[in-house]
Amino acid sequence: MRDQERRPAHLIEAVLLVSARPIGSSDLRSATGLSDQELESALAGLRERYAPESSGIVLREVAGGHLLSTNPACSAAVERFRREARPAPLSGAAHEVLACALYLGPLTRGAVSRVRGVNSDAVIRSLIERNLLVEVGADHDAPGSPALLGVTDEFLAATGASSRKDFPPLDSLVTQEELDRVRERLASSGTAAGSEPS
Amino acid sequence: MRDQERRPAHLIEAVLLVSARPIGSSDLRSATGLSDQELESALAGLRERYAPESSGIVLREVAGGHLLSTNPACSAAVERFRREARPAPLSGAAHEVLACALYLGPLTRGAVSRVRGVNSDAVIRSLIERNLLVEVGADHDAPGSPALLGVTDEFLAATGASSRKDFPPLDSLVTQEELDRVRERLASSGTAAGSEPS
Amino acid sequence: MTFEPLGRSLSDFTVELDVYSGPYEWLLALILKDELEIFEVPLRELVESYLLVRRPGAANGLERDTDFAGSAAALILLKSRTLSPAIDADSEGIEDEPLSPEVLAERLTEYLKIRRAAEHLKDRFVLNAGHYTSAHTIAPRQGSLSINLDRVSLAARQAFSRLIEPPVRHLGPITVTLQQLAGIIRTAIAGGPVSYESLTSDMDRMNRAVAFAAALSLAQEGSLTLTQAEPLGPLTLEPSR
Repeated sequence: MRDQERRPAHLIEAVLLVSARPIGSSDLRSATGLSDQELESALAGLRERYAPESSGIVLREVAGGHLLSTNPACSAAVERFRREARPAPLSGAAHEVLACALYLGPLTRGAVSRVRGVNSDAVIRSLIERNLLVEVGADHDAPGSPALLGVTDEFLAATGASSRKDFPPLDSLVTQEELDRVRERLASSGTAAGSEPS
Repeated sequence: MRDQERRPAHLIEAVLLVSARPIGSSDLRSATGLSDQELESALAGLRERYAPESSGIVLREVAGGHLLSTNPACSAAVERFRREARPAPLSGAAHEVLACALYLGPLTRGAVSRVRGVNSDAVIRSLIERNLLVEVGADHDAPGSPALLGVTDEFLAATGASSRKDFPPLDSLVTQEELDRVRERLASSGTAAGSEPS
Repeated sequence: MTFEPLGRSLSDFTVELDVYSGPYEWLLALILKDELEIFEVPLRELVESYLLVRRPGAANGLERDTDFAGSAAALILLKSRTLSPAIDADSEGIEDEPLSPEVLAERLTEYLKIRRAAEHLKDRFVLNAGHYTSAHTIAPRQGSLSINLDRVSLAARQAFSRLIEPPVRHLGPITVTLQQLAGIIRTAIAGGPVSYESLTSDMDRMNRAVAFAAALSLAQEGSLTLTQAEPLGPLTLEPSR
């Protein structure tokens, strides 16, 4: 029985229970003293044990680590227990700002506003408040060294991404056809009329 | 699969994950909406799933409730993780709350929120948990005598400061006009202590 | 006729949209205060909801229709301006120069990509919602946290210099300063035609938006004429003859 108690998967389970943040493989290894191989095979077993189909607690690979969390299928019970409503969904503007930071960042507030064509300071502030956006440095080449914004690990966890590379490339999101349509529309509208006989 | 996802045991597991304190049967019932019988049979299944022989996470019956905790057989790994885990870095919001307590404190939760312009309760809660903020008294002039918050010695230690005097004076950071505005906000929150920044 | 009635006669008109549900006049306030992006408001649905509750036979029916038409027109104008990039001269780093069609096309292309990426993100957020983490966490080792002193100073500067606008979500009746801005416009055009750009050059984003609505309402009332030689070209306000 002692052997069973010390099974690699148990050590990992115990460590995962006490963290609300994703734990990277190297931290798991050094806490449990497991080898790479032991860790991998134990994690494979745990992925099954804590799969959404078979458990109210699920094992996720997010933000570069492993994290236990509740199964969304059970979220209503959790929210009732905590007497907490689910946080309000983000606005379209907030998604756009996050997309800027994810794909074009780190970038300044001014750069976000320039891309979106509207002042985005209020949205940025609320995203920083929600821990989805963070100041990661400063643009020292610009006057006043404005802060540079990037997405956080919480953002990765909230989108179920294991890393920034987990998102489709920006160019793949828009088809050439769509881009052509934009140009056409622009040409036929008054704005670009000067360059294009209508 | 939907049925399986909603299996009584899953709901209970999820709720147990988000509580660090034992949950009584009646609270479990009201959160999950399960009947007495369903609850009992689901708990019997979970006792097996989370038995010390078979899991690093164990289900315990303590203080009249149900609680998940780490298997004592895994405590060495948990302890190593605790020693090695780097604490989560503080967010921008957390820095602002600490700055409020440092420069304007002791002050109430309401006063912090008023100065920052956003509700800061969640940030304050996590800073208290992290031992960086502490309740140092109560504002007896305000209705309900809300607690007054100040920074801890741990905070000073974490910044490498030997005392508050190591921080730049407030008037070197903001203009008189800005300072007046902040004082106005403090005054309107009815905090006697906060209205006299030290 | 004054500007009082704008919105007031519509005080019982509530809307149910994906992005907002509640009184129409609060919706206007939220948009004007930048709390809600005009981009997200489906104007067509808005018009449809109004048509459902329209009361042509009521005593103030005409007034209601006029108010709604006026405010909806202002929203459409605002939305069209939002769609055209780089109009916000008052925000840092945003130039106010006219853009060449090539640059404009490039910007719109970039924006379109971001817009698509945002939609993708939205789906991912929805798909991943409802994951709550463990509450059984252990406190990290004492003394291992390091806080940067400069970062605290910076945070103090940010927290104490922030201009805080009163929250509008709890507002009862809205207090948009249409009337005040109408007064400013009346005074400005008393001496002759004025361009919208010069009139609003010193104003912040919100005041510009309100000035827009005020100018439209004045035009609707017949107090002034709005002329725009070309689409998206300069807008001129002149006293009605």
